[in-house]
Amino acid sequence: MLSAHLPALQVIVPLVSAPVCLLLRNPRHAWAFALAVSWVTLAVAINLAVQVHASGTTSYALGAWAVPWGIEYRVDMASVLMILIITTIGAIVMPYSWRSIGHEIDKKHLQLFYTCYLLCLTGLLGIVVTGDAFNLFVFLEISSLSSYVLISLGSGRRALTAALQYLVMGTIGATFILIGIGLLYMMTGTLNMADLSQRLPVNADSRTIRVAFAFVTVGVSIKLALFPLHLWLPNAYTYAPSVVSAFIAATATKTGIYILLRFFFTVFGISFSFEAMHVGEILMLLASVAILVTSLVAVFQDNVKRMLAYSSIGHIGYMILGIGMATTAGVTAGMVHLFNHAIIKGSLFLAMGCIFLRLGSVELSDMHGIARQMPWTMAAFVTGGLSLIGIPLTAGFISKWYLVNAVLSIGYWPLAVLILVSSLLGLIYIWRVVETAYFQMPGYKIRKLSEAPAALLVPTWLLIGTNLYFGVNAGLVTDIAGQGAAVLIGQGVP
Amino acid sequence: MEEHLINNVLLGLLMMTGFAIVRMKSLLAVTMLTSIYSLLSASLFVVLDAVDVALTEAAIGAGISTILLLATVARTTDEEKAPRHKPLLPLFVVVATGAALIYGTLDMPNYGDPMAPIHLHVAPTYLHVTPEEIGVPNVVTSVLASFRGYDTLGEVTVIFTAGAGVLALLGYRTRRRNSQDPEIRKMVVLRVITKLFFPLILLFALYVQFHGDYGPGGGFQAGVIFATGFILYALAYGLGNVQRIIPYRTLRIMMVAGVLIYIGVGIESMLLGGKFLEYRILADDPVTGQHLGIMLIELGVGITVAAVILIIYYGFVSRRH
Amino acid sequence: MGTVVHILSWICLTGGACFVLVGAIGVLRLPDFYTRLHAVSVSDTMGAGLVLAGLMLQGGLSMVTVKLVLIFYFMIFTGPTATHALAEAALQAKLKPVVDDREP
Amino acid sequence: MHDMMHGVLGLYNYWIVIILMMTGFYTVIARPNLVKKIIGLFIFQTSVFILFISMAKIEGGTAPIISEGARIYSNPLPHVLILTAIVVSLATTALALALVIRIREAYGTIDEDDIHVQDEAA
Amino acid sequence: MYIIVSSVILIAIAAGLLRAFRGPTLYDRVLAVNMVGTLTVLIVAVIGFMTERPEFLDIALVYVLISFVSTIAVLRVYTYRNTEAAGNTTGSGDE
Repeated sequence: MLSAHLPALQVIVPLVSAPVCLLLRNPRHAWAFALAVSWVTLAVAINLAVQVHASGTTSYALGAWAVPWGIEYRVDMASVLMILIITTIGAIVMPYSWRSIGHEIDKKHLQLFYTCYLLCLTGLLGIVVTGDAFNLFVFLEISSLSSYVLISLGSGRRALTAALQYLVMGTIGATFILIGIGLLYMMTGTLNMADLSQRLPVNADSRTIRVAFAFVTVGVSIKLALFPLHLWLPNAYTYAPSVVSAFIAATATKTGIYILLRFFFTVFGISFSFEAMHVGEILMLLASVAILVTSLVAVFQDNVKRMLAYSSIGHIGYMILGIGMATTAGVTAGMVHLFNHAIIKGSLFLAMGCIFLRLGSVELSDMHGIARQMPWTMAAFVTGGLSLIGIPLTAGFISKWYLVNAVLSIGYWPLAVLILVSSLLGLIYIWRVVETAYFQMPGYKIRKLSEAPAALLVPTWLLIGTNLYFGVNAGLVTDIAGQGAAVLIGQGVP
Repeated sequence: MEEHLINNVLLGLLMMTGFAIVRMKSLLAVTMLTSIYSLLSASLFVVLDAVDVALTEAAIGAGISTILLLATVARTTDEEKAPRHKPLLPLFVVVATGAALIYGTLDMPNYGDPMAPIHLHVAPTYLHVTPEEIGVPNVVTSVLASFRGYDTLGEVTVIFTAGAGVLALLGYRTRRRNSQDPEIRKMVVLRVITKLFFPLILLFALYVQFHGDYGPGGGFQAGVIFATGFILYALAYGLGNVQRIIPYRTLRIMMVAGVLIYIGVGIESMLLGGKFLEYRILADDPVTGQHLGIMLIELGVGITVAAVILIIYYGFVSRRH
Repeated sequence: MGTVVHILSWICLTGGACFVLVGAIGVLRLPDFYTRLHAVSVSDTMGAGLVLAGLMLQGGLSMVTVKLVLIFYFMIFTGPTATHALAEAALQAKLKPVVDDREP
Repeated sequence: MHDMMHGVLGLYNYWIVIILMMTGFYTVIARPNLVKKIIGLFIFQTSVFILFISMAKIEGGTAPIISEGARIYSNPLPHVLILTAIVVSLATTALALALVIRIREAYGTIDEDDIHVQDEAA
Repeated sequence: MYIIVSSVILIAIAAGLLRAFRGPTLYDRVLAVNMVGTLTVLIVAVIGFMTERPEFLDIALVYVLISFVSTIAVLRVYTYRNTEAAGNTTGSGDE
């Protein structure tokens, strides 16, 4: 009986937990509760993944109203990949959060923190399972509003300005998406994505539809921090609490990319998006610039979290590059990197969280010789960093391999060079951290530090382990991503 | 024809207000104009037949948002400094966006055209099905609460998120009872009138809550009106006295309870063997089930909205610099 | 509906419109805040009252009229309360009225 | 020519609404004052609501509450969507203003340029 | 006939708006806003009759309430300011 409700449960479980969490009096109970919910959500996700894998795209009519009159949940392989990313990161980040967040924010805010975390989880999951354009907007707002709060809880006043900047840009983005959805609804009379995709080709050359496409694209691009609309991201990632940086970096922008995929391939259709609107060329151009520029900028950052934030914008560029090719190989590469980058960036931010816990800073100038005192943390960072660069035997290599192959298969060899160059730049900025941490003499302050507690190290290494595992046995991820890409591009596939 | 005239005049007034908002420097004045903007657009919604939206926009935009803006301006500053650089890039972006939108309207069906695709596909079914299957005259309520009830659950979650967020940002402080500034003490007339109106406002909120099936209104609007009543009381008698009537702890429970009632209805329908939020199986007769479901979820919405708005208000005004 | 009631209602509505108009002119033309208060009172009480009365006559004995009475009830209390509070606040802030100093 | 006039007469409502939207949008991106920005955001969103509600209007229609004697009703679905959007807008405004109050407490100013200067100096 | 009444009300709203733009004192603006609020109630009531759906007067009722509360709220900003300015921040000041 439960299995029939899995798509709904995927969202309802965290949704119903969020208010309950607010009522718990003891912060530790709130944490334990959120932890349990995260794991249940992961369990639901795995079951759902198995179900979709076995029986194809699953649809769930909320309120039992027939499509397109009611709202439909629609889970295909592309959604499954996203669900797995979000729930996995959530399940790993939660055990970590207790020590880390307890150190960074006021005790009396802990219940609120976990409530907002659960709301964010709800919003992100709601986005990836829904088959209704307006419902997507609503859940996008749930996830965005809760992430503004989560970011603003960071220590220091710059967290507040970062949150507000994100809020203003995010709201502009959401409003653009709303305008786009409104115009689409105006021309078709429906909000259901599958129904939209059937009714859109009829008036594909209408100027209104073109403008709707543009508005949705720009709106989502703000949300996913596509260069040059990324201005909110560096501050948000830098000043948020460590756990939040890890969680949001690994999930929120990825969900934005998923929305883009949904609209390009499912709603508007590949021929409209890429042939009529030429969005592929624009995306690939922006992505190339993003990859190069942000990697360069990252090299000159002294705050490691900010460095990682710029590197994130560059890696979003990689994914967009894959999507922009609009070939099965390209989209698969984009989606593989979606998953791998979530794991890589998650583990890097978690490692930085360990350092922040002990050191109270993530500035390079404070980190001289820290590897002697915190060997496990720095080892995790280095492994993650190698994966970010794309060294063989790590997940990052798999992504780059797929990406370079996809690029070469359509003969864009300069892009392959670009990827290599940016990997070299990646090597430089990771090396800067390594040099500081390993080859500098520790100062007086550093010598007093001890290794991060196991409560933090274990989740970090769990992500690193996942990373290495998928670096060797990439089959599972590439399989899901391949099927997801096939569903998106083929549309005929169940 | 007459509607067109009023429509156009209102749009003109909105433009005037909008330009004035951009140009004026006093934030207090701008806030008041924002309130007018909202009230005028609410009137426009009445002309455009969106009565539920008009009610909500007036209560939210002209009411609560304005009060929050005022509280912010009171706690920050009234003067807007001149920007340091010429806003050439923003101007360019805005003109380009506007031009794109106008370009996009060129293929749109004419305003008010009954044959536009928007009116032909999904919407007519709502109008046909509602009287038979749901038995509620207000189609907006039936779509909101039943057909797209899940969106409304999302909406309640959004407002819940805002409540939790404001709590996290501004915290919460209790005021002493009867602690009050001397200026307001002088406004005897205001205090008497408030006492007179307070129960009436709450009564009216209940009316809007339960009359939402038949006319404009529903849980959301009722919650806002309910909260507005308490805000009026706080304005006249001081925050401490309101916090005595409806303390923070109660509000927090209410805020949670509303959401849980909503989800509870959904889970109950799942347990009875239906889909999430499938009201028709809540009772033997599907129409009764729909009625019951809509009533319950509207109640949940009302409770959460009232509680969240009061929590936000408490958070804003109990903060001082 | 009786013709008399109909005519009466239109008289009320037209009268109300006149008061509203007078109030509007006053708000624009009068020299200072305190005098403008008077103008607003004209449209707030007589103007609004007459328009609502006219509508009540149109509505006849129904729920509509009950609501109109309620609106009227609210207005007749809130309008003066608001203007009174406003005048008091202005006085407290020592806002000076414009006084014509010339000899008569 | 006739066609063009028809287009202008049928669409100018939308154009005015677009101008309103852009007024708000301009205020958000051009003004350094944070409260003014949020007011701009509010105007932007409210104007988008007007756009949606204008789409829902049917010539000669009436409010979508079933009653005797009315045959044409305006489209109820945009009304539902906008009800939700209004709530989202309130939630955003409340959060944004709460952030502004906190920023004022932390920086002593709500002017973006001043905040930038302070952040650079730090 | 209703159109005449509503036109007059709209003209009056425009007049109120002009006053709100011009000021000069903030009290003038509050006054203007209050007047626009009242007039909006009237126009909504008249529109209800004009479109032959007068049962929507609930909206007008909400408008009365809202414009009253927001006027009072504006006034409270002043009293709040005055109290703060007087240095009376030690606890007796309240909103």
